[in-house]
Formats: sequence, structure tokens, C-alpha cells
Amino acid sequence: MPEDILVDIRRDYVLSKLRDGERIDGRKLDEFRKIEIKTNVIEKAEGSALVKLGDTQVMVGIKMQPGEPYPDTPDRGVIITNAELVPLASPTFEPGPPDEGSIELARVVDRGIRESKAINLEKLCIEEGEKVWIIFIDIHALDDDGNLMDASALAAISALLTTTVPAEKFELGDDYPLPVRNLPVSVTSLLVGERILVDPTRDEMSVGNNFVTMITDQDDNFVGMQKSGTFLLSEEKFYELMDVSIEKARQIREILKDI
Amino acid sequence: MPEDILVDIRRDYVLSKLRDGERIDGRKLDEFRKIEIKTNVIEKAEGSALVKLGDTQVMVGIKMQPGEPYPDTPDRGVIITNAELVPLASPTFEPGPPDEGSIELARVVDRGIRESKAINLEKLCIEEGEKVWIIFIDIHALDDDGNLMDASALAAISALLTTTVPAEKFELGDDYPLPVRNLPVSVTSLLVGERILVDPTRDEMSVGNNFVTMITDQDDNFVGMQKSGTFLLSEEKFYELMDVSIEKARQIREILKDI
Amino acid sequence: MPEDILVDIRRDYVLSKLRDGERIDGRKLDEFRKIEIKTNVIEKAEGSALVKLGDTQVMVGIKMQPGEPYPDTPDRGVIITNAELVPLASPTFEPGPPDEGSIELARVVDRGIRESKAINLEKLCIEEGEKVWIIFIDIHALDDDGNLMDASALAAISALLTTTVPAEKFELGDDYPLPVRNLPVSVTSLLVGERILVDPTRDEMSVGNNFVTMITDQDDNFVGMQKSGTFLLSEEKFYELMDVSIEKARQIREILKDI
Amino acid sequence: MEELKLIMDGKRLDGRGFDELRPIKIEVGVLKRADGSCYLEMGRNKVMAAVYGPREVHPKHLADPSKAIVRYRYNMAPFSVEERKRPGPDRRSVEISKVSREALETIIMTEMFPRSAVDIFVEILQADAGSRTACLNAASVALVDAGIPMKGIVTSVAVAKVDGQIVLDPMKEEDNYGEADMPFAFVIRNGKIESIALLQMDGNMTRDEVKQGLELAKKGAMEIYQLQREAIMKKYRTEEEEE
Amino acid sequence: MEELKLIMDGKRLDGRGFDELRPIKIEVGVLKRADGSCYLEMGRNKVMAAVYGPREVHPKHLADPSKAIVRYRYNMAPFSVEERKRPGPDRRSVEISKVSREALETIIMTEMFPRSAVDIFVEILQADAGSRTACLNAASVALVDAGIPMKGIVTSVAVAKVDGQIVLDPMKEEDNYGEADMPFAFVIRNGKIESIALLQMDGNMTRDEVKQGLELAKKGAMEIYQLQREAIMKKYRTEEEEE
Amino acid sequence: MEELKLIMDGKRLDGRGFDELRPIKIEVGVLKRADGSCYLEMGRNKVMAAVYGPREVHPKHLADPSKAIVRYRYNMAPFSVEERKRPGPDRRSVEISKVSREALETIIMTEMFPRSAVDIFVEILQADAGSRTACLNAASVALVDAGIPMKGIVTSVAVAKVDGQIVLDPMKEEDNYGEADMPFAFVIRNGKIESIALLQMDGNMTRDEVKQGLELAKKGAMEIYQLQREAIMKKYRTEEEEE
Repeated sequence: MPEDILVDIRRDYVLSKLRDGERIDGRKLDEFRKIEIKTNVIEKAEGSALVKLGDTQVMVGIKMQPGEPYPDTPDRGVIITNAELVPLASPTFEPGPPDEGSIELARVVDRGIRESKAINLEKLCIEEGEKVWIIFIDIHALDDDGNLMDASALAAISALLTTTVPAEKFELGDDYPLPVRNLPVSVTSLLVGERILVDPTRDEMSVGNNFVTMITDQDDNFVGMQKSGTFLLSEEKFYELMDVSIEKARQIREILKDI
Repeated sequence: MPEDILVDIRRDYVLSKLRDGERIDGRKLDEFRKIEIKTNVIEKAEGSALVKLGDTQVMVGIKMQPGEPYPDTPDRGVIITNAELVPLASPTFEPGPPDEGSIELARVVDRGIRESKAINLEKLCIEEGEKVWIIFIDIHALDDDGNLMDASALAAISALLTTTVPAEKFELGDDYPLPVRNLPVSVTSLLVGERILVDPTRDEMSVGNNFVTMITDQDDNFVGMQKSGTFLLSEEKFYELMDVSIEKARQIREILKDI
Repeated sequence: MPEDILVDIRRDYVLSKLRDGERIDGRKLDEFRKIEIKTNVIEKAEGSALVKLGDTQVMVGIKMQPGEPYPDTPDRGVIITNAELVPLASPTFEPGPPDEGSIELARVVDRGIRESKAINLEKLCIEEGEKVWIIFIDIHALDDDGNLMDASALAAISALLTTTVPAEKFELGDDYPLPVRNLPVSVTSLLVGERILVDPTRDEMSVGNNFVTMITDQDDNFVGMQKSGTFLLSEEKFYELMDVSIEKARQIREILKDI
Repeated sequence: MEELKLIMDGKRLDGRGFDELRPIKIEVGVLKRADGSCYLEMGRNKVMAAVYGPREVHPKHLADPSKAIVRYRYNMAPFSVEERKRPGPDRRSVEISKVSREALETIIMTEMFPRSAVDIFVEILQADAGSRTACLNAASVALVDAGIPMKGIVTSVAVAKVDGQIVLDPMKEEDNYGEADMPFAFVIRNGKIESIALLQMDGNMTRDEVKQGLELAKKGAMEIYQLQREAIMKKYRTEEEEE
Repeated sequence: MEELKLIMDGKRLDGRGFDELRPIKIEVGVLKRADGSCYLEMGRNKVMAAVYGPREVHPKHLADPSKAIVRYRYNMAPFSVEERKRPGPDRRSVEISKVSREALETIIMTEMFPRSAVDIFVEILQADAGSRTACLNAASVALVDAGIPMKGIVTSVAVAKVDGQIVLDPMKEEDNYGEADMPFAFVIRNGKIESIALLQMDGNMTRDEVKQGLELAKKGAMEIYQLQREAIMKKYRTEEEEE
Repeated sequence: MEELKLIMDGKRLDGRGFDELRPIKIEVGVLKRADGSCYLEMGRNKVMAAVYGPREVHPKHLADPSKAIVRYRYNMAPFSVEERKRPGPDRRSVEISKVSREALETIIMTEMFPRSAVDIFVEILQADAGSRTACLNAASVALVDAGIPMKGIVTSVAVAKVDGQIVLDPMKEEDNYGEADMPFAFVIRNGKIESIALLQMDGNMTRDEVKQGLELAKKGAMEIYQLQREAIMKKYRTEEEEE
């Protein structure tokens, strides 16, 4: 059966279930899929995590090396976040340089880490104005069954939580754990008519790419937001999204605290 | 009406007027369109100018920063000229890296500045062999109604005339005006049969891309020439072009002297 | 006549001759085409050679300049091999960045030079950990009538044999000949059914891209091998190829000794 | 880094109150080749927007048989910023182009022009904080100038948190040293804000601060909307007079 | 450089004998989106293979009217190696992708699927010596998992010359400091090695050493083949049990 | 910089008079795969030109239904210059390719071959001053060798101003330290120069000096034209003899 007919059938099914307030996989509207986090999966990386969000799988590896600081922050480490939507992870991903989808993914995840001040960058200065630690956060999608955003954000902070600064390798003293001091959590919702579906699957996304991502920190403050997709958002839904994002993030943060 | 039919109609009209020795906008064969020059339009640039040549609009911004000299001229500043034919300026321009048209434009404008020795590069040495001023001349086309070449050359020298060397910003002493000591002027003509049309418009260019650009300095010497387009040039026309180019450049140079 | 029909006719002709154990140009199965080597053809290069293998022509130029060593070999020179299959050399080559064919060519030629330790890289250290000689081996195909691999390998070692280290130009003492201490020779064969055709021509390649390249050094040891093409190789043929490669390489090495 | 005071005596560094916009200047129809165009200044931002279309799609395989595709290119001139920017799109421009396109696509009646393209190009000639909002405001006017049928007008403005205070339309210093930045774009129809077309945020804000920010942004958007309207009407008045 | 002893008392640095493989772990069908997939560890190599197809070819002009085209992408994650690798293909990856594709294409019944593509993607999540062989072994299993009709199975392993000794399946140190490296891939059919599908070599080996290496590689390949079979059968058993 | 004397006692650094060409060597039909080819030396310039066509255009959308398209690629080998050049086109090569293509296109009877392409590739194996003129001379001969119908032959030579003197066919030192450089290409038909096909100039020249330069260039072009003719005729004579 051609792909576009399948998409139509899938959409109709998703919508007809939704009319009864149900999701096709039986979840509640504000329920995340099952979350599994494995850390330290790549020994050659300074930190790493494999996150499964239902069938969605994302691996994040952290590499660190000494490098030059930005001129305007001479005493702080540097974060560089990159995402590769490799064609292994989805029939719709193409090889080649990052497209707007992977750039947006990397930048939103980066914003959550950066704006929550999750990493104490002041502690990553080696020699002011000359040398600081560069942290490469590389997001590697493995299986895209929807909501790569939250899976990537979760894998990034999980990997950072288990990262060791490789000082010895560069003859800069003893290794030490990366100083992480906040736990930003991303919550992405799909808007379908008046409904808000948290953590949408690939099948649910057949109704449209109408997403809002909201990232909160451990004080329930917002550190990042991104509306993504061609749709209009009402003020009312905006406030509803803030509430649901705070609440779901709290639950997920509990899992992170066990790492 | 499809675009190619429009082009045909336009060409026929241009040619039929020309048979009577007239141009479609009523100008004389050797007459430039109205020239407007605004300088210092971009405060963040070290120098800038917006040039209107009829409906053609080009902005040039000058940025300067310290950098390494070329090995064979260790005591001189460096000029880097770049042109972007952004798709905003014409339905025929495409986004992407510079194509041969924008490369030729940048290189011919660069040649005029460089070969007329308009900028006293010896005065832009900071530390011989180590550090000199790099001058970035960025040509940004805004509206292409024909003859971007002369508009760009005019905008470039106008912007340079109002450029301040930003020495303070780099803690290299007091700011000072960029030492400009010559006024190269570019005159581009369209060849149509036996006729020479100075400063051709977009509509006139529908008869063919048969251009010759000649750049002269304030002593009426030639500092740059470029035949551009698939056509043959007779010796006779070549000499005629030299005369008209010298004469028109003199007129335009008067405008520059008022900057 | 369309190209694909010509290919069919050519293939049938090659195969019908082969049934009688003959090649279309009358050579024996294990016979190379006539080899011509001209060295020092480009005075501006540190070394150069033009190799003709029948109608196949390849030029290799060597450029050398001081640069940084690799961190894991701080006391050794660096070899960088690059191949350009410029569209001048064949109707099937396209302009643009190196494709997999030219990358494979460059890497196999490089392996022969490197693994035979043909160049005494220890003698190309200028200052340990800081500065060593970088050797650029640039392979420039001129006419591809088949077996660019062996022609390129031969041109590379020939050019190296006549290379002068340009120490004076960089004020690093007197010029001296590049220390070459081994003569790797590449032998490429086409496999057609049970037959092994050494040094295949373009026409012979119409039966399929079933190549094996084997590179031996002056002790008849193997320093590089590459199976190239979508085909299966039997163990028996593998051993036969080793024997023929050693034997042919010995013959070609005699030519090299005269350079 | 020494603490920079961004607010003193209830005033911002440039003397504005918390709910004041920077000066805005809008000119419509300033380019000949484009089908619609707009030059806009918003504080020190200077941007030029051009619209081409509906027109044929190149390359053709991008065409959609059911509606027009919308493309948006946010591009900074090399001389538009303190340190010269290398020409060509960077990751930031790509993200801004995406969310801006999505905001404008919501109001363009794309279904009226199947297989065609509406191309929106915005050049940032000088950049200050809020260049993406300035560009959206210019693009919106250029779309009207090009006669593209739309369901409303898009108006964009950012709010920021600065020294703990929520302020409207932050300038460079407030963006660099403030605690949060939150750009919005709204769809305005029949003179009223209907919904949110663009929403981004980074920094640190409580739920209440976000709410406060949204209210402030709406107020600012309505003021900008009036200027957009005036600029458009001025052009049409002028054209009528000229006829 | 000081001489590194890679073999002591007849044992290798990790305690293996000359003819021993590193530990291997294979999991089949681990990805949802791909048509076939396999996660494989071989020593410290950790690779993930996915197969998509037979499916439509994009761009279309690459399609072959007489058979399926086969594409293979060997890609290293930036964090897979000691020093972070810049994303995107380098020259080494391009060469490995080429010879790996050629090896697998020999066994895929491409003539059954004209105008279509079989895409094989392999991500190296952690790299050690022999990553190309680990990838081929994973890709081969993923092809089976995807149900692609094949004339056999491809199994790959390298041999090396280390301190003058020919050893099986070299690890990083042996690859870096050894005298030669020689990766093979074989086609195995009806439980027997039929022919060589991939052959590369660099270093310095006599004719006899090459011969010895081939024999050792064949022995290793048969062991890997058994593990590949078991992993595939385990998956099908599990599926049957679940039904 | 110390003043370099480029002219002493009425002679140039290499002993030439003002109106003398550097030694020229031309060989026709030196490549097998190309439809036409020419190897040419002009002083220390060593260039190889190949012509393919008229042939099918790839990609197809570039084809012109009314005539053949002409493409020209001026490419420098990495080893052709003092300091190794990175492979691939730079801005200078792109400009030279453009004006060279435009010069040759004027004489090719493109209207005879609609929808096809005439591809001209020139490789600079060693570069000295005037490489673009050497390439055009080689390309022109290669076009004849390929049997492309033409309305004449293109012959190219530069003049320069050196120590105030106009000289023919400048070499490297004269190009680097001279006051002006002016490459020309002419169309020669029936043994006579008809018109100018390529014209560029940079430096500083009075109107009279330009005139003087043109006259000198014409003289030089006629000499080169004779060598081009001889080379072509020699090849055809040889071919006839061989038959």
C-alpha cells in the first residue's frame, strides 16, 4: 500500500480514538511512554547515555578537550551541541550535512542545558582567556518513533551526569566528575484541536507537526520554549502547556536523580 | 504571460527604439541614470554606502580587523572583496555559494580599487610581517535593475571614503580615517550592433549580455577592463569605449568628490 | 550508435577472443602494455613523473613544505596522497570533489608507498614534535585507457625517486635528494571467469570491474592488496594472483632501477 | 564579570520605560524587482524584506500539488554585526528561518496557489537584539505589498527579563546581559490579537513572569501593528494620489 | 619509539591465543523503524546496523531498471573514538563503504527487485580495530532480519602480523603497532566458506604469511558464522514463542 | 621593497626584445579518450587541453533546445605552482573559466548541435604568467582536432607594461612586478585578425599605451596563429602518411 494512504489511515485512526479521549497506545493524554536510561555505554566517551522512550532510541556521547574560550567569556568552558539524524534511525532521514530539523533539535537541547546553567562552566576554566574545557554533546539518533526532542534532552543530561573531565589524558591533573548542578527536563506536546498529547509517537505525529517544547529546571522555572510547526497556538493552550510541562518534568526529574 | 515571451517583446521594443537612436527610458546613449549616494548608513560597519543607480540599489559595508599580511607584502594591509547576489535582489538570483557572476563582479570591483592604489595600504601596516589591517569590502546587492557592476564599484569607493580605521576597538591607538588617495570609477557599456549604451538597464540587457567595463583613475588612466559576455568586439568600438569611459568617469568622479 | 550498445559489442568481442585465450590487443594474459616513464617534467614541483601505460597517461607531482607532525609520530615526515580524476581524462569523470573511485585510488597508492617504507620518514624530521616535512603526492590523471591504479603507483614512485627536498627555499640548509629506500610496485589484474588479465585496458574492463591489486616490495613481500569490484574471488585464484603479481612486479622494478 | 546595572531609577539604559518599544520606521514598496518589499528599522535593526510569488517552484520536485510552498530566508549581511560575519547561512539563521517560515505560513492562503512558491527573503543590514522580530514585521508588510492573500497579519516582538524586571522589546545590552529573552509573533485579525504564531524562549522565567511577558508582548504587538497598517495605507494613498 | 612487546609467553596482550577471537555479542531486530537491524559487539567495537528496502530510489535517476541498487554507509559517531571525530564522511569511511558494499552486493539477489534500493546503514558507536569487519557482520545479520533474499551470508574477520606472528582478529594495539593488517570477508553457503568477498591488506607479509593468514581467517569466520546463525535463530524462536 | 629592474639595455630579463614571444611548443591529438586534444608549452607554462563533444548534456535541465552549450574548465594541478595549490576551483579559476568560455563560444557553431554540450577542459600542469592565454591557444587547437565546426580560430596573448615599456607575452617576473597586464584573445579568420574575443586588463595604462599594447598583441597573435596552424597541419600530414 502506498505510504500516503497509510498516513491517511493512521491519521483517521488517531483522530477517531481521540474523539473518545483515547490514544492509540492506550496512554493517558499526559502520559509519557516507558523511559529507560543506560549510562556509560561508550567507554571511549567521557560520558554517554542511551535513552529509550518507548521505541524511540537516542544515544548521546560527551567528548571533552582543552580549547580556546569565547572572547566574551574568557573564564568559562564551552558547550558545543550537535545532532545527527542519521538515515539508520528513520526512512525519512537523509545522509548529508545537518538539515533544519537536526539543527533545531541540537539548538533546543543546547538551550536547556545552557540556560538552566546545568554545567558549572566557571569550573571548566584551565587558564583564563587561553584555555578552557570544550564539551562536545553529540546527539546520535538510533530509532525515531516520535519525540526525538525529549529523548535527546534526557540522554544529554544523563550523559553529562556521568561525565568525567579527562584531565589526566591532557596532563592537567586528576580526573574529576563534570560539575552538574541542575536538571533541565524537556516536555514536548502535540496539539490536536483542543487536545494536548504529551510525548507523541510517530503514529500520532501523522496528524500534523504541531509541537510545543517546554524545558523547566529543578525550581520549576522555564529555561527554554520552542513552538515548532505550522499552526496557531491559543493563549489558553499556552497556559495549559506550562502547567502540564512543569508537572511532567517533575516526574521525569525523579528518574534522573537516580543516575 | 510566460517570462520568455515577455523577454522577446522587451527586446523588440528596445531594438526598435534604438533604430531611431533612442533608449526606452529616454536617456541619451551615453547618459547614466540618476545617481544617489548615501554614506554611513550602517553604524556598525567601519564604512558603508547605499548607491542607487536608477532603480538599481547596492549596499557596500566595510569591516576592518587586524590580521596576517600576505608573505610577499609583509608591510601592507590586505583587501578582501566579496559580493553576494542575494535572491532578494532579483528573481534570477539563487541562494548558495557565489556563482561566476558574483565572483566576476567582486573581482572586477576589487581590481579597480587595488590597481588604482586607491587605498594607501602601506599606512595599514601594524607590525611588519606580523599584523596588518584587513579590509573587507562586502558588496550586497538589493535591487538589480541592471548594471550592478558600476553601482557596486561606486558604492565600494563611496564606503571606503567614509571608513574609519577602528584602531581603538583593537587597542591600537586612536581611530583615523582610512587613507584613500584615488577615485577609480567604473563605466559599463552594452554593445548593441554599432551602438554603445552606457549604464544599461535590466530591460536593455534583454538584447544580450554584451558588456565592456572600463575603470579609470583620476588621471584618466585605465586601471581595469573586462569584456563580459559572448560577443566579438571590433577594434574601432574598443577605442570608442575608451573615450566614452574616460569622459563619463570624469562626470561621476565629481559626485564622489562631494562625499 | 548509443554508448550501451557499443559496450555490449565490445564485451562480446573481448569475451570471444578470450575463449581462444587471446586478448584483443594481442598481448599475453600476463603481459603489461608498453611502459614509458618521463621524470622531472614539472620544474616547479619538487619531483614529477609522467607515466604512459599504453594509452593511459598519469602525471604525478610532488610538493614538499614544512608542517606539523602527527602527534603519534612526532619525529617523522608526513605523506599526503591525493588523486584527481579530472574530466579531461575520461568522458565518465565529473568535475567536483573526489568520489569513491579517486579516493580508493589515492589510498591504495598511498598504502604501497607507506607500508613498503619507501620513504625514510625519520630523515624528514626538522624539529621533533614541531616541524617535519610534509610530502604531497598529487596524482593527476590525463588519459584513462584502463588501469589507472598501476600507472598512478608507478608515476608516484618514479616522481619520488627524482624528488629533491627543497630545504634552501625554506632556509633549512642545503637541498638533498628525498631518501627513497624501497620500490613498491602495483600489479592490477582483471578477473574474467577463470582467466586473470594483467594490466587491463578500458575495453577489457567492459566485461566488469573485477579487479585485484597487489603491491609488492623489492623483497617480493606484499605491502598492499585491494579487491575492488562486485565479484567473488576463489581461494585458488587468490594464490594465482599472488604469484603473477610478484613476477610482474619484478619486471617493472627493473625499469624503475634505471631512473 | 562585573555586575552591569541594566535598570536604574525605573528606566532602561536608553531611557525607555519597561513597556516601551524602540523607535520603528517602516517603508513599503522600496524595491523594483521584488513583487513586494519593505524596509524596516526597529531600534538599531535595519532590515529589508522582499517577497517573490506566487511563482514557479525550482527545483520542480519541491512543488506541492495541493498548495503553495512557503520559503523564508533570514540572511545577515557580513557587515551587519560587530565582528564581520562570514557570508552564508549558519545554524542560528537556519533555525530562525524555520520558525519564521512556520509563523508566516499559518496566515498565507497557500491552498489558492497549488504547485507554486511564495519566497520571502529578509536581509539584515544591521543587527541588534530582536532582529528576527524586525524581520517578521517587515516580511509581513512585504507580503501585503506583494498582494499575497492572507488570513491576517503577523506582528512580532520580544520581551525580556532584565534585572528581575519584565521589559518590552529588549535591545542588545538587555539581550546579552539579561536573564531571559522571549520572542513572540501574533496573528492579528480584525484589529485583534487572535493567536500565537511564533514562540521561543531562553533564559530563566517563572510561570508568572512568562504570563506577564505575554501580556506585555501583546501590548507591544498592537502598537507595531498600527505602524504596519499606517505604512501600508500610506503607500496606497500615495499611489492613488499619483494616479 | 620504544619497542612494544605485543606477544609474551605465547599470549597476546589481552591474554588471547593467536587463533582466538575477541568476545562477540549479537542482537537481532533491535530497531523499530528499520526493516532489519542488528546490534553487534566485537571486542570493544559497538556497532548498529539497519537495513531499509527494497524501497524506492531517491533521487530517481540512480535507479537501475534491471536490478536493485545497493548502498552502504559506514559512519562513525563523533564520540566513538579517542579524539572526537568531526561528523560526516571522511576519505577512510568512503573507501570502507565502497569495499563493504561491493562485498555484500555479491550475495544480495538484486535482480529480484529492479528499480529499487537496498540501503544498509552502519553506525559505529564505539570503534576499535576491526570496525569494518564488525560492521559487515552486523550488516549481514540485519539483511537476513530484513528478509532480503540472499545467496549466502557474509562473515568478516581480519588477521594481523604481530611480532612476526600471524594472529586472528587484532585489537587496537596490535593494529597500531603490528606489522600488517588483513581484513577478509567470506561468503558462507550451506555452512561452508565458498569464496572471498572482501580482501584488503596493508603492512608487510610474505607469500606464506598471507597463506597462513587466510587459513586463520577462515577458521575465525566459521566461528563468527555460528554466532550469527544463533542470533538469528534465537530471534525467530522468540518470535514463535511469543505468537 | 627594493626596485627590481626588469629591463636592462633594451632587453628583458630572459634576453627577449619587447616584441618577442616566449618559445612555444604545440602537440595535437595527444590523448586517446578525448575527442580532441592539445598539449602546449608557452614559456614555462605547460598545459593540456581536451575537448569532448558535441555530446549529451548532464544534468539534462542544462540543455538548450536551440543550440549546444559550451563549458570550459580551467583547472590548476596542485603541483603546478610554487606553493602547492589546494585541489578544486578557486575564485580566480572561476573568473578565467567564464571569460575563456565566452571567448570560445563566439566562434563555435553551436546552433548546429541543439541540446548538446561542447566541453573544453584545460589542465595547467605548470603555471607561469599568461596561463590563461596558453590555455586558450591549446583549447582552440583541441577544438579543431575534435572537428568542432568553427567560424575561425581563437588566438590569445597578453601584453604588459614593464618599467614604463609595453612588452609582449610577459613572464612571471614581469607580471608580478610590472605596472600592468592585459590579456587579449582574437578571432582569426582567413589569416586575418577580425575582432577581440577576450579582453581584460589590470594595472595602470594611458590610452596611448593601451593602443600600443593592442598593436603589439595583434603582432604576437599572428605569430602564435602560424604555430597553431603548423601543429594542426603536421598532425593531418602525419595521419595521411600513416594511411
